[in-house]
Amino acid sequence: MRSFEYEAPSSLAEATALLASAKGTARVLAGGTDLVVQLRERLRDADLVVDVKHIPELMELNYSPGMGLRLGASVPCYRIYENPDLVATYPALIDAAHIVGGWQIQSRASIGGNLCTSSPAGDTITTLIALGAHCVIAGPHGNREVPAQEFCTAPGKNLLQKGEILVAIVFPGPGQKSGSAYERFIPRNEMDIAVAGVSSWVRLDAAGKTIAEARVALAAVAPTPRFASEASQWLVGKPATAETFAHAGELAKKVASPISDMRGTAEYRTHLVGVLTKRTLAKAVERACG
Amino acid sequence: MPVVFIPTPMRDLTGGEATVTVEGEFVRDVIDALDRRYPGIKDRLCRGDALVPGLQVCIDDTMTRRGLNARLAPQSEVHFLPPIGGG
Amino acid sequence: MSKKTHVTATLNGETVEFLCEPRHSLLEVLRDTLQMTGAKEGCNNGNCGACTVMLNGRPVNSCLVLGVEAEGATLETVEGIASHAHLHPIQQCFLEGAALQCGICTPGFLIAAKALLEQNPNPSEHEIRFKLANNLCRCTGYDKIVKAVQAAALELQKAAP
Amino acid sequence: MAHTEELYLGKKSYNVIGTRPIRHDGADKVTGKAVYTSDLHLPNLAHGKILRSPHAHARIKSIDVSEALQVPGVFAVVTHDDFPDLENKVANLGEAGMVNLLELGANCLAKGKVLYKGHAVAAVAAASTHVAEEAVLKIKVEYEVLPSVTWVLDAMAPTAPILHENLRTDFMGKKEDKPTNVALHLQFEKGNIAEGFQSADVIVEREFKTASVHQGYIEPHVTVALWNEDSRLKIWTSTQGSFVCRQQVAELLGIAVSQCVVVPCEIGGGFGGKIAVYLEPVAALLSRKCGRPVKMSMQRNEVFEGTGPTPGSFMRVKIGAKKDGTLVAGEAWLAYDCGGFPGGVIGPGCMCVFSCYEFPNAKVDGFDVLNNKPHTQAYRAPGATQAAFACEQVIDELAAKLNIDPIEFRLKNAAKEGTRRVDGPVYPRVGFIECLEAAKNSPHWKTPLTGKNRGRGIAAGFWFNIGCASSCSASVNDDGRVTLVEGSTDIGGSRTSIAMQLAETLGIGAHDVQPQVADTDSVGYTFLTGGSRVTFATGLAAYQLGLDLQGQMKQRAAEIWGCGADTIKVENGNYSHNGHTLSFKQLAAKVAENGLPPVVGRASVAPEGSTNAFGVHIADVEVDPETGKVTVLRYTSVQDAGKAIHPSYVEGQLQGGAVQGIGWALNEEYFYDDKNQMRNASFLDYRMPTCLDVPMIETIIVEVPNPTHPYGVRGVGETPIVAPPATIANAVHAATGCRMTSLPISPPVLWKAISTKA
Repeated sequence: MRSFEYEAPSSLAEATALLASAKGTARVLAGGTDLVVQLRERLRDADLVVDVKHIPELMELNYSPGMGLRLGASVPCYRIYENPDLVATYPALIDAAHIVGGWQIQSRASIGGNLCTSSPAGDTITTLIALGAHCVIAGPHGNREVPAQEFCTAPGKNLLQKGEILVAIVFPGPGQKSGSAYERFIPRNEMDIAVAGVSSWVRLDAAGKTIAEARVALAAVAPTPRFASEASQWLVGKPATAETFAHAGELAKKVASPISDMRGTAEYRTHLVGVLTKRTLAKAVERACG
Repeated sequence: MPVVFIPTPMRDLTGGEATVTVEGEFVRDVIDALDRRYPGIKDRLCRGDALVPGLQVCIDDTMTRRGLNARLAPQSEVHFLPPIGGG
Repeated sequence: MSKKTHVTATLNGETVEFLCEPRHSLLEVLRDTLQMTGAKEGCNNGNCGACTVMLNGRPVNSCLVLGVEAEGATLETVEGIASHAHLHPIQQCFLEGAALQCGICTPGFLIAAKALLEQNPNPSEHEIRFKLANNLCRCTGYDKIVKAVQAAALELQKAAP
Repeated sequence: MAHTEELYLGKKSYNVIGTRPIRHDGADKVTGKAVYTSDLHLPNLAHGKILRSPHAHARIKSIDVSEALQVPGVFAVVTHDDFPDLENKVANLGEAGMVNLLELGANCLAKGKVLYKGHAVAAVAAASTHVAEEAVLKIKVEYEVLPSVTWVLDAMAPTAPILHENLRTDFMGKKEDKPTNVALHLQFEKGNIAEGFQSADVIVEREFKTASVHQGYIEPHVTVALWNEDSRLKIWTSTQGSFVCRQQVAELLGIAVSQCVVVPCEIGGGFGGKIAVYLEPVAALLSRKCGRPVKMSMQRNEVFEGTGPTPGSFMRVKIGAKKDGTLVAGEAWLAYDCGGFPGGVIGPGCMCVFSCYEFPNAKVDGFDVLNNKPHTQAYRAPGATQAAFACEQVIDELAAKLNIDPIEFRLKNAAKEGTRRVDGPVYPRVGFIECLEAAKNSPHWKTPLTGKNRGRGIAAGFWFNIGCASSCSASVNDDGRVTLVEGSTDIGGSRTSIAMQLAETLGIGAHDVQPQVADTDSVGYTFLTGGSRVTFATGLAAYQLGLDLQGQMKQRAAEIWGCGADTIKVENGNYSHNGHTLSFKQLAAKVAENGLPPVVGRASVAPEGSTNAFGVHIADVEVDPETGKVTVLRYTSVQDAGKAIHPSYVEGQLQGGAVQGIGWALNEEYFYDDKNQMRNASFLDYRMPTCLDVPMIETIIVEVPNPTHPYGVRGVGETPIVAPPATIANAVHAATGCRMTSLPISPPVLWKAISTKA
């Protein structure tokens, strides 16, 4: 591993100043489960590593039924799935947090880190998109907020500018009669990268029979995680039935433009989008009906 | 007398014979006797004073590492096989 | 080479101090600087679990933690599992159940399994397999490891007040 | 050995054998105290790193190390030129095979050409691994990139890029005259296949492919070498065979074997992959150059890309049978790759493809084929798993076509004592029929499998038991405990199985023997841990050692009692004469009290190899037809162990082999891109099974004693991996109707097959 400097600031201002003024490349260290590997394998380099785990805003987990969830960017996965409130309200987030690497990884890896790694296959990113989350970004010139679906711009790239730091992810309250689910396809049962992944969120009408609102997002089938807008819009007003889910899967496939690689062929991945959309919608609806 | 099983690729030298019965107390003797009957066969089986690398003698059902010095019983079968290692 | 940082941490109940460069992983620090070689390196990128240690009460891959991050932390390694010259029930169950062959993955499994049983004293077979999925073993086929964890769970429940 | 057979064979009850004592090294291994090579810290230690080829095939035009030498903290740099002139000489490593030194040296550090991505080119020793790593990046290598080939059939094509210009195909002594990548062509024939197939009522012929897979031991290769000023070389290393390592290193460095001592540290898995040397000679060269001990360890990607996987293969198998299920003819054409250097495992592949059955007529052709992959190495029953994947699926299909139960079909044709193998020899007493019967009577087979998309498969496997030299020695302590020194590196609990055989022979407890694995200066020559030989051959040495110690103890007792040694009776460790009885422990104490010469024994053996162990596996799977993913629901491994010395560790071998085989069946593969570069050289992407991927593995140990071992032991380490891929494939066929002829049966492949069929 190349040599680098290390700082562990305790305030956002200090962190953004360090990042903005760094000579050479500065990298943010949250759980380190991606960054340390990338530095070691020289896939990325760093002259300065800024450990943000001592900044209170990044370690904050704040949920209230009215306000929704504010999730500090560096909160490790286990704090999410060990939180009973979140288990009940954001099941897709729980699904995803549970399968980011193994248990040891989840002690360190964070949703914010997963987002900033900006892998097309990032397990939690589609969930943020499906749940309609926003990203809170701090920079030398103040804060800004962007929808999660706009955050990633290319494989490994995102819209963070020099000196900027992802502070938190804000989730709207889940809403009545809503449910969500994330499912990825991997050849093993754990410890794997998604061949394809789908997050679905639905809100049902009062009778619980018809889909009032839906958001479907796809992983590992495009250069960035994708919001399947056509499928999501089409679902509105449709009965919550297997036929509906299957058709939504067909529509979601249109958004997929995967590559063929060691994880699967483009044809296979596109096919999986259909399967996983169908399955996650069914599960989301089941959860919505509670 | 020991029976030598001729490896298939060497049967061009034995006129197609798959087994040949020859006199010999040791593998070395048997190969010499074979070579007298089928000239050229020793060249295929031996390099210098040893079996060619990549061949091993099997006497009856026993793989032996004694090579040309392996002793034969009167009714022994002699096979020339690839060596078996293992993981 | 960047300057070394002074770090103070608690390791298996004792205060330790060490100097390390920012690029040194916690695994390197433990093994090379502190000479605690119980944690093993199998892949050095978080995929095999052989380097699992406890960091502030959570199991982590020490190859993915920087040594400098351990400032003020509480660490536990396989060397700290047995106490007062007695093996911990989980160690005893691994031995009695022949849950190891070459032994290289064993320290990581022991740490992960102990953490699991502390969190969930009565895990199902699926829960055991799910939580241990970040620990690779190539020798045993996992059968005897899972059974040893089940046996240890029973032992610990018997011992519990 | 006739007398030992009479003494022990068929004996049903033992005091120690068959029990399950805690292994002697157990406490060390569960407390983190066991010393693996990587755990060594020597004074003044330097750290080495290797520069590896980024290309699959290239000529090395020049290597410039000058900048690397300028990096502060760098002590030495070596390339192939630092080896002494290596002859094109073949070193006989016993049954590990013949090793061409020139090729072995060129694999450790490339000579003139790189033959695969990851091929070692140069090495640096420095003050730390980080410095060494930086220096390695400063070595400038100029390559002329050459066309490359990784698929075995492509490599056999006349237009294929040639790896070794001077290589000619060897057809068992006959040489072809054109440059080629086919290093070896083997052929075996029995009876007349043309007539055989003519008499068949049903014939099945299929083609099969398998990908390269790696042994996947969790401990990467690691070594420490210290070349002292007195010319003595000391090597601590992770090896399956300290003596075989010593021989390779000495030959490569041009020194006498006795000038080199190899200390086998605890070893974190091998499975055949830690026999050939990689780092050891390089670390030695670096140590000589810099005058310090040098430690070198591989990163995981280096293990995948720079050490030997088992071959990828193409196979065609054709089998004919009569309506009543009698096999009448078999034909196999097997091409196995061997990577960048000749000498793969096609030999045993050919010998195993039909080894489970009685074939009146058969022919096997085998080809050892060079291509631009790392040089293949043994992996548990090397060559047999691929062959079984092919043969056992054709057998399955034949049984189905003839509407005969697959176990009954196998029973009808099973190899047994007197069966002549296709490669010639006749089987002695073997236990295949017993294994099939045990499978048939198993709870698994007797429980019907129900449910959608589910299927049950069965397959058989066979492997040898190689024998070879083993030595050990022991001394009897005053307290009656015996200190055993042996030379078989212990990968999976073998020091206990050896100690148990000594304890049984002496009539003492398993924990009254304290075993240790010694270095090459401290124990007699002992061949490697592999070939399912240790519990068999080193166990035999321990038995002989027991007889030696027992003889000496009798002599001491005779001195104490003033009688002739031959009048002393020994039973269950008690020595008696004329109404006096001393236990082994009491007698040991008396030896010391009376100032008699200490009892120190030794034994060395070199048993010949034998045909050996059969196994039968059963798997239940469920297939997700929408994704092609296979879940293994239930798995049983049945195997003939001859006599299980420590049943827990026999079960462990069966279970571990089964899960490795399941990984091979379903997901593991070297995935090459269009530049012939491996894309998945990590434990994340090379998907070995995690514990969440497999069920409990049920085991049934069959015991048909091996007539060539006093306790009837058959080695058990390798057979367990032979049957699983075929077993899983047969189960997948039962679940889906798709006959999967290529490995791995990964989800995309199976999904494609299912969707194409539908």
